[in-house]
Amino acid sequence: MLDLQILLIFMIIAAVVAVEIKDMLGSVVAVGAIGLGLSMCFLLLQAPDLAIVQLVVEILSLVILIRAVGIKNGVSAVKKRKIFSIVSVLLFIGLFIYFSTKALIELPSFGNPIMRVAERYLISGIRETGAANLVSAIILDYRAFDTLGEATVLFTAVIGVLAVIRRVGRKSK
Amino acid sequence: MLLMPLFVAIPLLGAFLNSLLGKISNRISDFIGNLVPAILVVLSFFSLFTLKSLNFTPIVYKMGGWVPPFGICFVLDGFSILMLITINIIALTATIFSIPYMEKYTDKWKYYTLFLLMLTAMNGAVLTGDMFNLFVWLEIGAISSYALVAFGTEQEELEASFKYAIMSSSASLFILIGIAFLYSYTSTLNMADIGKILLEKPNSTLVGFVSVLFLLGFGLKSALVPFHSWLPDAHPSAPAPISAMLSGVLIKSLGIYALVRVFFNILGVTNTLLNIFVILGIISMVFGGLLALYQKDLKRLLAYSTISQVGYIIFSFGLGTSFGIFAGLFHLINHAVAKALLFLNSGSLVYSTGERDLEKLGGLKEKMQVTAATSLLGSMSVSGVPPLGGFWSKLLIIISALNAKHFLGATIAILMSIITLAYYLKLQKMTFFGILRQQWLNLKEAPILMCISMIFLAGLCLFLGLILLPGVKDVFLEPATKAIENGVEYSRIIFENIP
Amino acid sequence: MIKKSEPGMTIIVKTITRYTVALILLFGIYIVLHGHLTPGGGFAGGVIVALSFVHIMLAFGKETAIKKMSEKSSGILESLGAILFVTIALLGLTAGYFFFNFITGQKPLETSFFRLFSSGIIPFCNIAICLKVGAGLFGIFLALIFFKKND
Amino acid sequence: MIEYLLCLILFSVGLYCILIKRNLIKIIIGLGIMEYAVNLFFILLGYRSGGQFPILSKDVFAQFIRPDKSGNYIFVDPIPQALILTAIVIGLAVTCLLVAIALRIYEKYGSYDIEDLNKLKG
Repeated sequence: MLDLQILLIFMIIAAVVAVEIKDMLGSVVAVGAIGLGLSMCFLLLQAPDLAIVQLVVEILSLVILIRAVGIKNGVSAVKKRKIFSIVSVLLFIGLFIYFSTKALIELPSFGNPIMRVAERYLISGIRETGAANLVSAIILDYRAFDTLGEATVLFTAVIGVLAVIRRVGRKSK
Repeated sequence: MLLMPLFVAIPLLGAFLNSLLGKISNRISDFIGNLVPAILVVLSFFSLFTLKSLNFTPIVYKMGGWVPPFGICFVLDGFSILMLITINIIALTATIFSIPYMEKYTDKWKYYTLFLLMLTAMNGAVLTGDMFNLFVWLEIGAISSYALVAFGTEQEELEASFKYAIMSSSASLFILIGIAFLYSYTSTLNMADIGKILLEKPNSTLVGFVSVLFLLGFGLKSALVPFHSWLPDAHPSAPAPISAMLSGVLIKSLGIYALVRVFFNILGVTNTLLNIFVILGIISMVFGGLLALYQKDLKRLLAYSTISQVGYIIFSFGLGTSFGIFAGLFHLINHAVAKALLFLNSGSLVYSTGERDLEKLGGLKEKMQVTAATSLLGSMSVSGVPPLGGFWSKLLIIISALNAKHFLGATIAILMSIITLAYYLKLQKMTFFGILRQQWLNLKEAPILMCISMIFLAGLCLFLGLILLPGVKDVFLEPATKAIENGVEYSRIIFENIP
Repeated sequence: MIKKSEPGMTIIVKTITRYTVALILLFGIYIVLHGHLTPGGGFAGGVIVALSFVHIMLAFGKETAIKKMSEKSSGILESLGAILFVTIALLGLTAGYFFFNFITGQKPLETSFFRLFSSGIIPFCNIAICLKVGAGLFGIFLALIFFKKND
Repeated sequence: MIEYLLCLILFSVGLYCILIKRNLIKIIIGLGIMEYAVNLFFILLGYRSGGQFPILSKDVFAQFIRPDKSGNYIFVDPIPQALILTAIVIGLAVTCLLVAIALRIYEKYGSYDIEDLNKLKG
């Protein structure tokens, strides 16, 4: 799928820009570009549910990140980075990619997954759950317990943010 | 067995009710916060007896009524019930301890809500039989512990929580990549199903790569040495009952339990993997112990000692023999109880003196008898002084190391337990013995509720040795050892027991 | 950053938001209710609903947004949505298993396949998730955006 | 095979940013990029060439009733889509919490750089 590869290359370039750019606001906008590129990828990979959720979640996290960066002192101080740490990180990443390619060869090739369990969902999904959108059939009926965990994650994040943000932590003794 | 989903439903309902009603008064959030762990302790003992009546064949609960490979299933076997009991008992003592202790913090209901969510995550992670579900519960436990570590909103706590959050969520991402590889290779997410298919496709390099990813991910969550640097900052800065839960059960249920379940029961354990466990265990033992000697801060010393004891547990699991697994499990329980007690003691010290630095404390024995006595019991149990539980488990670890011909490991284990004894004696001397300073003259003992929970845990430390008696052993430790020892047979046993 | 004369953005943005907010809210509710027929569902719809409140706040400033949904009510709504979701799950226990689809009992009737309430608990779960996600994210947004430094 | 590699390269860019950068916001951005890459990797594994998105419409369903059950429709694998919906919202939750902690650190220290936060002795 050539169009997917072009989109992926665009996202990698945007990621490198987001990492290396000095101006903070610029890197936040670059992350926004990656998120929207990801939403495009989901559309190309026939996943409309995810495209909507990714797009909308991307907007919200962009607004929050811009608030955190603030407009005033947008430049991140440039420190002399130790060469040793860069080399060791790049070595680790090289090892990671090398071994993952050796593992990737064993996976079924791109485009034809073995769908042992998914086949049943596709065929008898609508008969057993009545939902035409099979992805929401899986989310809310076959694997509804994941979605309960999912709702709890968001609930924890809300309470966690409220706990971290509160003005005074300890009552003065 | 109808009760298994209640292990997750009750604390979840408690958390949501608490966030609804807890704002009204601290009394209500105290009540909900303590009622839920009490119910869960009763529930876990009840399910232990039902499991015993079925002589410990695993119970499989189909979530939503779907047969396992097509839906999520809960699996209750010897190892899960052992973890459930330890988690819920220590959670109950932590909530009783936090009734008076958390009065010093604002917004008590937020503390209880996050505490109950962390408890849900641990119960869910220990019970689940589905890989992605395990990842979701890991995430919930992690996110609630980030917020709880930063609950005091002081400088160090915020930095420690940020560092812990970054390391822990990148570990979760490595685990998610591992699950992605496993899903694509076996096209199922059910643990038993993955085990079955991996048996049919033996010795593939993909399983090796996925084992490395999981070792990285779960190793960071259980603070093994190369990835331990978040623990000495995160645990001391959390409120005392939370650091008791973190050191006592969170790194054990989300870290060590998941590591052992995935490697022993699903991916299958090869000799190279066992050797890696042994090496990591030894390094953690040595590293944690030596660093603990130089700590000036009370809670940082306890945090480094946690790393060292986790090293003991991983070392004994790495031996691979059933005796080694038995000793590892026994040490896991002993350390959970004793370390929770020690962190609660440090909490009561901070509550009355407000001081964590060992130099400024001294001779508190006269003023705080209960804390002094229980802290002595806890320290002696971790460092392995005879009558207490810790001695038996360290003894078993050393014996199993000798049986398994790991002489180097056995000698290091003996050396490190001497060093452990050294830094705990240092801790006792600097805080409780010695001359009493002027500023602590009018010091009073910690409130009664704190003393109750500390005395209960100290009693538990004292009588944990009895677990080795033949009658009691077969109920608690033997089924758990068999559950792990089955190894890759896990998938056949699970598929036999689907209702 | 925002000139302090009156809260919110310029007059142009305010007039536009007066019209678009209702549409965004309507679109979010559509996505939730048709979660099992068309792409989207509880999460996407909930986030869109939260974004419509965020839209009001960015355009009109905090006070008007607080009138629409104050911090206290967003907390209450969120916990109610979560409790509704867990009770739906617990109701499944009555018919056998934890998340059992007790309305259709795993055998929905063929005639109702493409209708609105065709698949048992799925629409109600979607509504519960939308409540929770919408109120929760709005609560996060309120806390993060209007977090004033005390010095 | 190339798509998987490009996705893993995107993951390593995020990993590089976390391990090297000193600024708190850059680290949060690095974590976000890693999450995007892992979500994309999961969906790439579930793609079926020539497949259609797994939502049945009336006419597609009409073909379903035919004896050979699935007609000539090939669908994409729906399971990764269900899992990644969860992973995206987990990513949002972690990002919100990290931004909240970073805001509080910024309030206490006046800067986002790790060098000033020298209290950590890992």
